[in-house]
Amino acid sequence: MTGQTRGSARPNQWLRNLNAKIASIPMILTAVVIFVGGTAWTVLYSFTNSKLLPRLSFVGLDQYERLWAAPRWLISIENLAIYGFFSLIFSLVIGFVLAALMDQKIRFENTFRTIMLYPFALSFIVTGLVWQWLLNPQYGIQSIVRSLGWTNFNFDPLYNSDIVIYGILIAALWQGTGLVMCLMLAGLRGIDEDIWKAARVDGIPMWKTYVLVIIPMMRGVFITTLVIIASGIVKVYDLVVAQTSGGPGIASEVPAKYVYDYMFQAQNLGQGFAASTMMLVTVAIIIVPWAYLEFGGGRKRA
Amino acid sequence: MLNLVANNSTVIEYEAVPGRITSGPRGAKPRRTLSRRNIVVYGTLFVVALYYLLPLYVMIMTSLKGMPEIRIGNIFAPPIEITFEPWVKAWAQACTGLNCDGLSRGFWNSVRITVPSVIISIAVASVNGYALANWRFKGADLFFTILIIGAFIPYQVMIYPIVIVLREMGVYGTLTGLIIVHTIFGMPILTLLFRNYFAGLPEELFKAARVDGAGFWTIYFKIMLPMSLPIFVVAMILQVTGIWNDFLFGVVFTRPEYYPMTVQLNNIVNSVQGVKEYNVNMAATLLTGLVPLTIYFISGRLFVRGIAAGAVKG
Amino acid sequence: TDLEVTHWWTSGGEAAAVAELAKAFDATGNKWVDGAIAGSGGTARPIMISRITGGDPMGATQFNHGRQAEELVQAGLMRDLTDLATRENWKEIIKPASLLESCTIEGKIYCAPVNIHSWQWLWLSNAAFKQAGVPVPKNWDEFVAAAPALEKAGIVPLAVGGQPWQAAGAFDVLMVAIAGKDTFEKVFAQKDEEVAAGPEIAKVFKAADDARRMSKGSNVQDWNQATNLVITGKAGGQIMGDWAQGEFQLAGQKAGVDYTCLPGLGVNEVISTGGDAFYFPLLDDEEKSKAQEALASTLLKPETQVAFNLKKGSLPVRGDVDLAAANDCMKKGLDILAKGNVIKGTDQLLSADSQKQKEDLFSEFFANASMTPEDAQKRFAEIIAAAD
Amino acid sequence: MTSVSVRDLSLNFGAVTVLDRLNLDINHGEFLVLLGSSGCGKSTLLNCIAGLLDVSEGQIFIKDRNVTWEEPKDRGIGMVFQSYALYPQMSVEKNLSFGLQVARVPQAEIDKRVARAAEILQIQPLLKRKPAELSGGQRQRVAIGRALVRDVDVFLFDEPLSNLDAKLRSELRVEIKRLHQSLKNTMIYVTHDQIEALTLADRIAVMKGGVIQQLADPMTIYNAPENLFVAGFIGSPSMNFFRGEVAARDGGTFVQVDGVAFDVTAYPARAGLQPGQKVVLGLRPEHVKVDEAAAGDAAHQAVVDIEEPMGADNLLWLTLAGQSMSVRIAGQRRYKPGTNVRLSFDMGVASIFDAASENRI
Amino acid sequence: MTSVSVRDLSLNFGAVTVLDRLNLDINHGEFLVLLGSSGCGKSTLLNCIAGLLDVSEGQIFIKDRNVTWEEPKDRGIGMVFQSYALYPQMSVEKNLSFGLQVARVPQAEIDKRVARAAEILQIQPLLKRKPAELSGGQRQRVAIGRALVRDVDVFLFDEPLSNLDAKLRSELRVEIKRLHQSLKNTMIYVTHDQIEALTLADRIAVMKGGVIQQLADPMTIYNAPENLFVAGFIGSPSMNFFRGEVAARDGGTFVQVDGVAFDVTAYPARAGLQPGQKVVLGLRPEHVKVDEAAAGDAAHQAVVDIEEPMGADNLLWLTLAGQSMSVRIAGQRRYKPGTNVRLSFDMGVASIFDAASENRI
Ligand SMILES: Nc1ncnc2c1ncn2[C@@H]1O[C@H](COP(=O)(O)OP(=O)(O)OP(=O)(O)O)[C@@H](O)[C@H]1O
Ligand SMILES: Nc1ncnc2c1ncn2[C@@H]1O[C@H](COP(=O)(O)OP(=O)(O)OP(=O)(O)O)[C@@H](O)[C@H]1O
Ligand SMILES: [Mg+2]
Ligand SMILES: [Mg+2]
Repeated sequence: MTGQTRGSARPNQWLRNLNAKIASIPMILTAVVIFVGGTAWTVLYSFTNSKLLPRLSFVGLDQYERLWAAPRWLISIENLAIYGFFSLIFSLVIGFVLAALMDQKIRFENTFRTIMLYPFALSFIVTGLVWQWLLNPQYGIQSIVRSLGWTNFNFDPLYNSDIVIYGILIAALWQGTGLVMCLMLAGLRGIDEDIWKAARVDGIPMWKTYVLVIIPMMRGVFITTLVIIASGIVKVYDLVVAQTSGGPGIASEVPAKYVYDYMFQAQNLGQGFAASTMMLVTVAIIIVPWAYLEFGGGRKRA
Repeated sequence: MLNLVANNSTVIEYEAVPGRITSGPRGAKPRRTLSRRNIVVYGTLFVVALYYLLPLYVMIMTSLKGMPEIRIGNIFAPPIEITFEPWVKAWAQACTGLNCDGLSRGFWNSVRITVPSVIISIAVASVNGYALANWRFKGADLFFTILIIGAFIPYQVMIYPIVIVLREMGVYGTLTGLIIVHTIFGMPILTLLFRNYFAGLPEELFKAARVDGAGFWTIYFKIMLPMSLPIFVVAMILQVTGIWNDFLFGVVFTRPEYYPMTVQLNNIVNSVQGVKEYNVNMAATLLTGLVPLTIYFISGRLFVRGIAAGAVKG
Repeated sequence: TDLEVTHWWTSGGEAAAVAELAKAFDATGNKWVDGAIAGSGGTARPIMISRITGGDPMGATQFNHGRQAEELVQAGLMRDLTDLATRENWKEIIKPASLLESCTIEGKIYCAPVNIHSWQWLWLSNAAFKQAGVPVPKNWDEFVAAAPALEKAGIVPLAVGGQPWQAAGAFDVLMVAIAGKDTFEKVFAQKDEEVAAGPEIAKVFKAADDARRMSKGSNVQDWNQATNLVITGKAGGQIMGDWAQGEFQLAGQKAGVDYTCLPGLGVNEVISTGGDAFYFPLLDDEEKSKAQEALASTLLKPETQVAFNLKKGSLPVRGDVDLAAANDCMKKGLDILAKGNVIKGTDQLLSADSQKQKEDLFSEFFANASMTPEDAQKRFAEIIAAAD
Repeated sequence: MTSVSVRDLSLNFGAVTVLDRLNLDINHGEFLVLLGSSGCGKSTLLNCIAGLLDVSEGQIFIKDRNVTWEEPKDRGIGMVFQSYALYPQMSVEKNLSFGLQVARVPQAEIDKRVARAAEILQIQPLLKRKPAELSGGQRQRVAIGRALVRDVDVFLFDEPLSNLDAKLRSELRVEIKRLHQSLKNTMIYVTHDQIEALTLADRIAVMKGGVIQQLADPMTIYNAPENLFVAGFIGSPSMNFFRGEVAARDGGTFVQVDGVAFDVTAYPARAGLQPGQKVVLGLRPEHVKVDEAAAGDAAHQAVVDIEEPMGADNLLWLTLAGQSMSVRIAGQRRYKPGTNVRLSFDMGVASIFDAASENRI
Repeated sequence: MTSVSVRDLSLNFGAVTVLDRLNLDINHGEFLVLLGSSGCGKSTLLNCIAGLLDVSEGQIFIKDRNVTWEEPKDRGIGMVFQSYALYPQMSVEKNLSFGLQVARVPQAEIDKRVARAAEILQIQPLLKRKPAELSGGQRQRVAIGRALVRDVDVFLFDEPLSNLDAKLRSELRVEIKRLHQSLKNTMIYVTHDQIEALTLADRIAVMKGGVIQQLADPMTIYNAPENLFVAGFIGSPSMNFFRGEVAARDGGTFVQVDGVAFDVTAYPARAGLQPGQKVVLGLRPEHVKVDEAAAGDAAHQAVVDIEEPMGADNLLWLTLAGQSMSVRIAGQRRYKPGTNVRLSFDMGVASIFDAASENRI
């Protein structure tokens, strides 16, 4: 009866999965209004000379010209590149090595894991403070080593323009490698045990098994980890502020800080927006193709 | 490992009595507990553990020292005279401007911010992830991709537009506004986690529930939720950590009466009165980190399990 | 009525001074709700501005008067105080007049200045020089000459904190002292790019180069930590505004005995009249608006001015108050003020944007020994050329 | 009376067409098995019938009601899945009653139905347990129970037994068969296990690439496969195929394969064979008789390559006409590899296909 | 000459003893199957032989060399896993040659061996592909190839076929058998599929709870199981068991079950049967003859409950002496459920076990 009529016609496409669509409204709003809308807004205003308040008085590419002429921006970019490169490499390498060690059916695994993971619970502000102090030549490691007799020992990365970014890197790795280790460990645990056995029977040395067999099998984990690390790298800000405030001089400036400083301290929104747009462009160049492949292509359901 | 052990075993060339094995020499069981492999593994882990623990150790030790001892002292030395003064000061007395109630006020603010933000952001993201994993509708993937890319956008870029949006909604400066902000910025990673997790659950379960007549919400609450403890733990840990430790949003999107603990911490640490009171700073730092740390120590095991379930299958 | 007041006065001396304001305001039957944000104006201003633009304004907020709030005013977000000012005759009482000018936009007054801060001070630690065995210098040149002796005694000659504004400020001070008031105005007020690239300024950069050399090893961030180096005799001197005085006071030191102050670096006794002012965002709430007025007028009351500025170490904005309790240094400052040897502060002359660029330049210059003064001057001239 | 009717059903995943204008009528009370290799679209078809997938085109009728766009719960179907799909956090009892509670059936009625299902499946002692505390067979029984309580007209099974080991599989097979005999519901059962198909089905639909190749009762499928695919797919070991040419000689009809002539005079549809036609001769392993080689027809002698004793049966792999073939004999009869044997064929039960169209002649 | 000897092997995981003082001798060139249900320790034993698990006690000899503590690669073994365990990012060729390259075998030699293995397994066209581009059967072939190239004395297989579907399984089974016949290596093969065990093995070791229950050739295992467990485990459907008591009457020996008397006078070990002894009589389904019920011995009449036609065979489930039993008859012979049939038994091939010790009499 009713079924006859109701069932025979294809119902309105919009009404199918209605609940799912309703439930997705926050996501859609966030994606469209905040991420797309906000980004578009930012890009638009980067072509204006907005100062303290946004206003639509276009000045073409002036902000970008100025941006790329600013030594501080160039240094920021360079720092981000160095920091990003090494933090990617070291996070992955250290995280993986630790995970591999943890995967040796060791005792006290829980203890070790907790120890490595706890820094992740601390904010960058806290991390920055602690390491600022440990790296302070008057109180920290340098003074300790000197007091042990090596009076020529020099270790003051935060006060040396040339290596300050590495000082920040130390703190960043301390904070972040635990999580990477966890991710890697989870990945290692997901590897079929028979692969290990096969490699042993084949007489492949352990390190070779890791390098040639296991790591290539962990592509998914590496990608997830990469996303997490990379999204953190682009945003690095608090850590620098807490540890060096960009100093000495402007030696440890990073793009996110440039954006913040010019938007709010210098009250030059246009400049800040131009800098953010550049950051977005960089991110987009790296991320969009990947994200499309990973989620957009309608491929697989995990 | 293979190479290391191989040296240990003696190859026993056995004089064959045709067709039969006599009691023959035995390959003694090599002692493996102290093998070189174990020394390397445990040695490395031990050294690494030291690296991770050192800052914590220094923080604790310093927070228990008096200022004079700090000035003369070695940061690694345990306090000669233990004092809890810095803790008291950090908690209840340290000043910012005119307010001299230390972190205590910020603590409750942080609780008031963190609890609803965590709950709401996880609730929203888990429903999203569920919808994406099980009820894929046209265009969902597009929005999701945008969302994931959003995870890479520096917060600073978004501050201004969000200020405008919140202002238009009339919730700027309120707790509601801050909760919305946390929900928005937590969404990409959380949604990814939940989506992966739910997609990893057997699809047949979902189908069975649909045949049983359960709808979108019934399936979510009755079937999916009870199976998702690990991923909820992960999400909770990530969010508690993130929101509790947040400084930027706490300071930009609220008014002082809601300032979270981190703002207070920043104020205490940056309100230098004469010399930096390292002991108070460290105590304040530890106090601020206490909540997320506790959660980590309690639920670390579930965290790894949840990560394995939610993050790994990209 | 509760009125939330935001500011970035969180160091010891500053906090004590704010307490005076709060006390005075509370005495009017209202309540001062303190919204201190630590970490200097650079951290605090963005927060204040986003709250005002975000539609959740505080009752009153500190800015450096000058151009920081210009656009907020233009956007109609700030309260017009002209009526009150006329009623209370601010035009007459506020000295120097440039202070009120900085609060005036298109003929309307938008802020209440509370103090005058001058940058042009060199603070010297008597103990440090004693330890180094040289007499306390009387001007910049003597100070430079004494530097080697200080260094030999293991003392950092000149303390400069790592915050960018400190280096930029020190340069401005050197400029007034060495190149003189006219040059200063040509550069910052008229934005004369040729002068900025010229020989006068080259001299200033030479001096800045000296300062850079002398500041090596400061290794502190905050200005008051740098001041603390001077207080404890770990550093010979510091170029810092008069607010540093608050720290000396708090440490129980006495001007002339424990420390010496040289306004205008002892070379050119001019002081700038920057300072702090309170702005009042436009509020809907009738009650609060009343409280805002009460606060504005409280801020300018003579008693408040005295109490506040004594603690803060700055100069009052009205010439008619009695500052008998002032110490040596403050008196020196009042003298100079009375003589009219004043210039505008760079906050009043330059936009925040140009200021920031300048800060970036000098922060880099002071930290990076390989940057030559000539290069720095070239970039300086570019900034001035582009400044608005 | 048809219970389930599928009319011109098509389904695409993006550009891939998984089902293509498929038609199927299932009678009331019938046990229909969908059989096919992995990926041929069996589950897809079942999911369409269940309403778990939106069809691209066509209609589905259940009890003569068009249910094409109805929700699964409204179709009067119950479904049992390969991985059991029990709700892990609920007790067995809760698992069984969940659907009823969602449908707001009165509690008394729920209890009654659960008790009845539990009795039928003999899982009363397990009602309080969680699925994790059950063995595989027990879980599968609960999964069936979940469909049972819903009192539905049509049961859908998606490879319900393939996660179980051989022993359990054969036990549960019998149970499902019993269940069908006592309930007399319509059952649609997906499997790629031909033993299951043959033993359970009233009719089997053999599928390949989204198309039904043959729909018939098991014996017809086994003994008279419509085409080469069905012939090769059904039977383990597979039917032996010989490609050759039809030749008529001495009043008899022969299929000439690589120098070996098979006398197919006894083939029932012999009339359809044209001399010179290229054909494929199919012989099931159990339709070949084996004797010790003697001085018989030289053409049908073969050498045993491999012997596979399987207990009750013995499988011989031999080479005949240049190709490997399997023969099934009784378990006690053993031939060592290398032994010469003589083969004879029962052409009355052979199958002959046209080599070009691959259809049965 | 023994190829592999296991002496008093014990293995514990913590407090759990998985293998308990196990002894096993495998002859050179023998195909030994370890058969047992899940969790009985088959894989564990195999892993011990391979050197992948450290034994707790006992020794392992391969070619009379004590290898108990040697590395897997030095034992002269090759291993094939259930999940194939191919290196997913390497081509088939690389998968085969990887171990050799690591062992620094000269490239020419590697190429030769890979080519040979590829030829034997007929995977030459696949050499350039990645494992993901292979079907299950092809993958398993590559996995075997990986053991093959290593030119080892002993092949170890851990359920190599259980991830494949029935059809492929039976194909690869034949291939493995062929491989064994041509290579003549020692092979140890773990499975829980009895068909595999029966068809492949020279000898089968039936395991239960870490203990070998019977070690014998397949026919002995099938026809003369040592104990009740082996009897029940082997054969599908299972042997039918009847618990009863021995009675002597009229010069004959009977097993009296629930009012039904089975005449076991023909039982070969009849002498071992004591009147009054409690025994279990085991009858394989194919050792029961079925005729239309006539006016014969009323005791051996039964009703068909369920019929399971399986193509070549037909399985009947009947009730006799109050319990369900299965009977296997030819596929053409059909009995509708409810039919009355008459049964007769071939006691010459029956098994009788002591009810207490469960051992064969
Ligand atoms: N969601 C999907 N998106 C794209 N293709 C799909 C999807 N689901 C199934 N397919 C494809 O549809 C075809 C039929 O799938 P289906 O699951 O019906 O096969 P099946 O016969 O049930 O196989 P199996 O025996 O392995 O369960 C397969 O080729 C499969 O790859
Ligand atoms: N690492 C381990 N720790 C503890 N117990 C184990 C471990 N590995 C196996 N076991 C136990 O040892 C017993 C034998 O396991 P094994 O893998 O040998 O069984 P199996 O006969 O191969 O079974 P299957 O047919 O399922 O592969 C099982 O009960 C199992 O639970
Ligand atoms: Mg399927
Ligand atoms: Mg196993």
